[in-house]
Amino acid sequence: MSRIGVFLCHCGTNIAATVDMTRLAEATKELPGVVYVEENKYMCSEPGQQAVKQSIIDRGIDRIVIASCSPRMHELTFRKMLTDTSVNPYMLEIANIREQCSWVHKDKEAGTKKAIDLVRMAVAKVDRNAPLFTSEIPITKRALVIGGGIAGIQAALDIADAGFPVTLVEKEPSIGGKMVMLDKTFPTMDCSACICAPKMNDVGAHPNIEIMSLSEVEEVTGYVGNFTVTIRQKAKYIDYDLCTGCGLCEQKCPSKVTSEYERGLAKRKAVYKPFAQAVPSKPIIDAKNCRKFTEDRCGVCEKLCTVNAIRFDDEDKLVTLEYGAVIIATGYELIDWTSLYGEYGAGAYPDVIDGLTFERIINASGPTEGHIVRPSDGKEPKTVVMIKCVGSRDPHKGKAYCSRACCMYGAKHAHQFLDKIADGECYVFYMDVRAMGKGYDEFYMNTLQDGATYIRGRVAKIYPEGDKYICIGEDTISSKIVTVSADLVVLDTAMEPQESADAIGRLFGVSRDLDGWLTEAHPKLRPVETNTAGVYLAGTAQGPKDIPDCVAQASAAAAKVIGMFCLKALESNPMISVVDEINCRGCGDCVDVCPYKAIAMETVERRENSVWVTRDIAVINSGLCQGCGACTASCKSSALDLLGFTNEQILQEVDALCL
Amino acid sequence: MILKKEKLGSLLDMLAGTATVLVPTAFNAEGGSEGGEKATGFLPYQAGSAVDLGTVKTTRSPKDALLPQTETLYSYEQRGEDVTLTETVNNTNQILFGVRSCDAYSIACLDEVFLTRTFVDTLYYERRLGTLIVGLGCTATERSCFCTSFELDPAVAPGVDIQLTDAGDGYFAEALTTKGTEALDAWKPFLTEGTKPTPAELEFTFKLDTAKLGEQLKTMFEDPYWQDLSMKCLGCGTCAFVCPSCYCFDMSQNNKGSEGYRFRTWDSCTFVDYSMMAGFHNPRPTKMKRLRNRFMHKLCFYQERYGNSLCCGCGRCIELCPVGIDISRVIEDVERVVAHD
Amino acid sequence: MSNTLASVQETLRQRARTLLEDGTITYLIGWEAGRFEGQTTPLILRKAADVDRLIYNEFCVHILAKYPLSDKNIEGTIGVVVRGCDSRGINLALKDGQIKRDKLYLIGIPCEGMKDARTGQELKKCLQCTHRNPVVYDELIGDAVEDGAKVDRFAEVAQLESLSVDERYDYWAAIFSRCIRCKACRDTCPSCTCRECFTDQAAMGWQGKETSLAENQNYGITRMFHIGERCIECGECERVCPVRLPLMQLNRKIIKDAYELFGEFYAGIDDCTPHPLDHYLLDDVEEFM
Amino acid sequence: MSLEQAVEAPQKTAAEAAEVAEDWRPKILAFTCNWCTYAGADLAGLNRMNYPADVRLLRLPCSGRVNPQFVLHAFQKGCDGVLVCGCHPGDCHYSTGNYFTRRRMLLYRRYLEYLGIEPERFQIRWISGSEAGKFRDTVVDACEAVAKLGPNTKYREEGR
Repeated sequence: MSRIGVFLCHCGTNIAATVDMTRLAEATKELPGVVYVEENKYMCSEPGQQAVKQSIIDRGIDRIVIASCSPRMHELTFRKMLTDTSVNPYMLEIANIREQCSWVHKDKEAGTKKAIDLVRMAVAKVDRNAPLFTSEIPITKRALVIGGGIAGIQAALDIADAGFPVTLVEKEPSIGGKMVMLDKTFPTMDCSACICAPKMNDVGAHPNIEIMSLSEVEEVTGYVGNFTVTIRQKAKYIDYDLCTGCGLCEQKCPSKVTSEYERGLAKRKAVYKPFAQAVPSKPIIDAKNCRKFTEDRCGVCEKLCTVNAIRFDDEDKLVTLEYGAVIIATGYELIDWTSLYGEYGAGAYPDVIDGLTFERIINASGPTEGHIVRPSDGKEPKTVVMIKCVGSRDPHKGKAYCSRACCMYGAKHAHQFLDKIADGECYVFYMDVRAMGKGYDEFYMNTLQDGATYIRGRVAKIYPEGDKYICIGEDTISSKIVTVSADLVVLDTAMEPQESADAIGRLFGVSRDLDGWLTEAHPKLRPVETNTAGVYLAGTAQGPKDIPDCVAQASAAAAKVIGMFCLKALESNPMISVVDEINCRGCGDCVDVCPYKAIAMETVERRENSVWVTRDIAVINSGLCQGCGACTASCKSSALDLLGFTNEQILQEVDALCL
Repeated sequence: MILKKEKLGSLLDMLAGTATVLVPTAFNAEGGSEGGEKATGFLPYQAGSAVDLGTVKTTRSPKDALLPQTETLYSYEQRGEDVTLTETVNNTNQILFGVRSCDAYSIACLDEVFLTRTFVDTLYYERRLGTLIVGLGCTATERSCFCTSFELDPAVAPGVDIQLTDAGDGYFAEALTTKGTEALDAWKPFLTEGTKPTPAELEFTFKLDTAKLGEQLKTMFEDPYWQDLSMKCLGCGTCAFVCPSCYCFDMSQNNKGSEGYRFRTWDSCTFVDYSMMAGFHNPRPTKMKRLRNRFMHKLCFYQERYGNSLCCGCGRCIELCPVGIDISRVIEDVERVVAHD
Repeated sequence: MSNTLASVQETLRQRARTLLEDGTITYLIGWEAGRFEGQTTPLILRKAADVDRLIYNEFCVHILAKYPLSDKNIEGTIGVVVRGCDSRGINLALKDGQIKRDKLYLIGIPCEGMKDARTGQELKKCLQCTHRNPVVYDELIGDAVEDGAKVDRFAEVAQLESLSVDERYDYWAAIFSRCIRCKACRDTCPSCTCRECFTDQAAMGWQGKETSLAENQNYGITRMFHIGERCIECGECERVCPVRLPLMQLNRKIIKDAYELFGEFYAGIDDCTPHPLDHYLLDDVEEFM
Repeated sequence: MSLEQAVEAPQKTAAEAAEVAEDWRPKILAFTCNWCTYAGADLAGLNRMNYPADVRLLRLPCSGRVNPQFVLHAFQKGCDGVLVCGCHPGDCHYSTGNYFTRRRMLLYRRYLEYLGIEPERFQIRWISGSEAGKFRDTVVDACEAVAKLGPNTKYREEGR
């Protein structure tokens, strides 16, 4: 008979407030197999855990039920607690009587009755638990970082500095992401190049980092410590081993194309480096616009190239490598405000631009060498209007969330504008100024002192008048209608996830929230981890944030990876499927449904009824199996069962619920 | 005394007042899926139920009334440390009306097993005491009937309390036991004077010589005949469950939290787990061993212990075996196999 | 038309004799006459001399697909006479890895439909049969016949679907109350090849041994769902049921729904396509958002 | 085959359900996948949402683990309603678990309805980890629907 100890947590008053603990304790004492019931203010606290350990010794308990908060919160804590007791960490069940009972049912009578049911279910299940033991999984000590923005760069550098090889995959021709496009960064007003460029060069020169530019992850199999990742390296049409990056081909290339990097403000060639300080600092050929491909003419670059590094016959290459850990840093994109805000001209007015375009204009290495000019006529604008929260905090037309960084880069733009344009006027329409970082509010105060006029209200409409733009808004503080005729309008638009993040999330089993941001395991407990072991998040892929947070999160994710690589081996998940050989008829249905290809059919020799018989049975690779249980539901004769969630345990739980 | 056929309904109504009257009735109103095939059994009589005394043999035998397919042995309840057991008491008061000779012979076999040889099965005993069996002589045979091969007389059912013999427009009722005579008094108002008619001459499609069957079977225990025969067998339980004389049962329990009951339910020796023991040891692991055991028990082992064959020749298993394994052909084959080697 | 039953039987006997004599097959699984007129029973023919016992007439109602499975470790080869339904059963056994193809020698016979010995009418399962020509064979006796069901296979299901929920429950409760749990439907079904059936796993908790209504329902409903989406519609379960339960109305419902949801699929047409529930399409019908 | 005769089965189940204790509340079992719906339910708790206390969650690693036999077992042992919840297709933590669940449950739901179980009693819903509101609404609707239907007497073992 099992000797079950049940520990009821008050969780302060979180549970005790709407669940009658004494009545719950009385009812629990009646349950078959229960030999000891104890109530405690905080089970997860040190005294709480100590009480459990002590009662295991005093009363010879061999199974534990803890009625407390969600197992997703402290199942790991209580399992760790059991490692130094005589009870196997998996002889434990948790009844969730907080998030799914006391917090959601005001009526104490109904709440108590439900709590009793939940505890009875947990006791019935733990009665059928069996001790489980972990086994060791080897770790491939190489990391994969997806996304070459500042977050990816920082993470790659930290891991490489710790001595582990890293592959940095970037979809664009060069790493650098959005940060490298910026002019200055708040709050210190360092120029972005002074921070980003050196890091990019470190990455470029680092012996442990291999950059795969113009590449995307295509296929992933395996699990933590042993991911097998196939990466598609798109054709660059240039042999990087020979190319010296001299740029001769770029000069002579006849076809001009609008540069995505310069956000349409300038042109680039068909063979191009996106920007001067690009890393890898070698050009690629844009097949869609290169006349050799489109009209089979030209080929100037091939003729001129001194080291003949041009390869028109280049093709995509598929590289498959083993990785122990993955950091997803796919970054963000600004929303396409033109399709959302017709009242701001829907993109028809050339001088109504978004923040990144303004960054290119103000950037010294930008198309205008840092002179603030209007994209339409190149004249210097005297009056600029900046509109905040365009698409953010706007659940009806755009995104419901706040994009966090725009208040600060808005203030930065105002400061830079007033700095560069002598008698410039800068009007900033805002809803709330969110400057909550270190030195942020002081930065905002300086901008006010520079003479920026902050008007609390949204701009309702912009329409051109002559070469000016009339912005009509309402100042909600003085509740007066305000019209400003501006030469230039900068919209601080909302951030949204990179379009490729959805596919990356699907490949690694990382779910996305309603807005498409990759979901972290737990906002406070495990902010940089995901629910897929061995896959971590860094930067704006996880949600809008500014550069300081991105870098901090990147180093945190890198620390997690380095932490894992320092282990000799990983502990495997013991809650995996097992095959009852006698009962397996070898039909192979389970092989079709296993997402991890963890089941294989094997021909075996068995002695049955005193006759040697050869037959096929299913065999499970305990390393690959992640314990999802899909095979158990496809096996008609229940030859496959999932440890920790066996058929018997589940049926016992259902029976207990219905008593 | 003669019971006129038109009085049968009112007799049954009267009897139904005193006890549960089980009469042959079709229970699948919609008939079988294969056209008009009817499935019949001994169902409690209610006014207006489709009584069908014409059925030569019912699909479900009267065994149901004495050894129900599932029967609770006792129930238990645990309160804290102590457990209380409560026995099941079933005061049966039923009349099996229209039992053929083959079924009556089978009931006699069940009586041997459950009531004799030192151990008396109390549940069966109570039921048997509370049961009045009214035999009904056959007036027709089906192709698979071969009760005469076991020296049974289709007109007189062994061990019945009252024997009815068809007399054209009525049934001649005679009491064969004291219980029968008492019961017959109650029938008086429905009976009229009449002489016992000579039972109709029935012709059977075949008759087998089963005299030396037992010994012959013993000699062919290791014969490969059983291997080919068992290849056809599916290992289902149809033959055992429709057979009027099969009595094997399995025991299990159904518990709900800290209370429940233990029950017994029919088992078939052809099932894989019939003789499965703890640790997956099975003395009869293959279909051949199980099927051979079925025929050996029916025609040889039972005879060694009780003196008569356990097969009454009703032919239900011949009709209903999914693959047409025919006990009468097996009996014929025994002649051929034994003569051969 | 050389398909007259007599000529087919004659050719079958000659072929059986030659195959047995030259050792291509160790034995042939076919039919032989039973004791009564019109009654047949499966035959294991080992010796060429007994070939006259082998028959082929309009009462060969048994499906032979499952018999080779009880001798799957045979050294030699098993000859099996296969019509449309048997051949689909053999394909199912091959797909589920229950026997190796090289252990079988399949003699295909296009089937005109079998009759019930008592009523003389064509069996309902043959009227509803969609594949009369064998789908897998090593040799064929007789010309191909026209495929396709002669009557609507889903008529009864549609009629039942028209009833109300309560009426349907009562209908099925009445049926399952008659089940005697003899397991003939399971043991004759070509797709039911588990070594230990869930209904015998009382310890695990799936099913008790009691023949109460609830247990009968659990047995009947669950077994039919296990094989419903891979049912070859051979109608054996209904034919062998001693208490005449209309079981084909259960699997036909699953097949009808599977057609609507996942597209038409005939189980056992080949021995490699995964069963409907063992694969998926990204754009499957979505009803649960 | 005459359906009408077979339909008036001996015990009239619907009539018996008439006299029901007033304080009767439906007992609903929800099979929830650990990564999405269970997290959604926890989030509903974190946000102190409110829903009837008639539902009990049974945590499983994935909705793919839900064997249809569990559902029938729940009805037989005395549940009045069963919910099967999982991640949105494409979001499964084990990548393909819920694709198989979707197919299985599409068939099983129609099958049980054909066998006489009211569709409101057996529902399947995809609820992600962040859709606390959708979880609460699903539970509220299910409790209401099942309460309206009354206790389930179909396929139920006697004495349960």
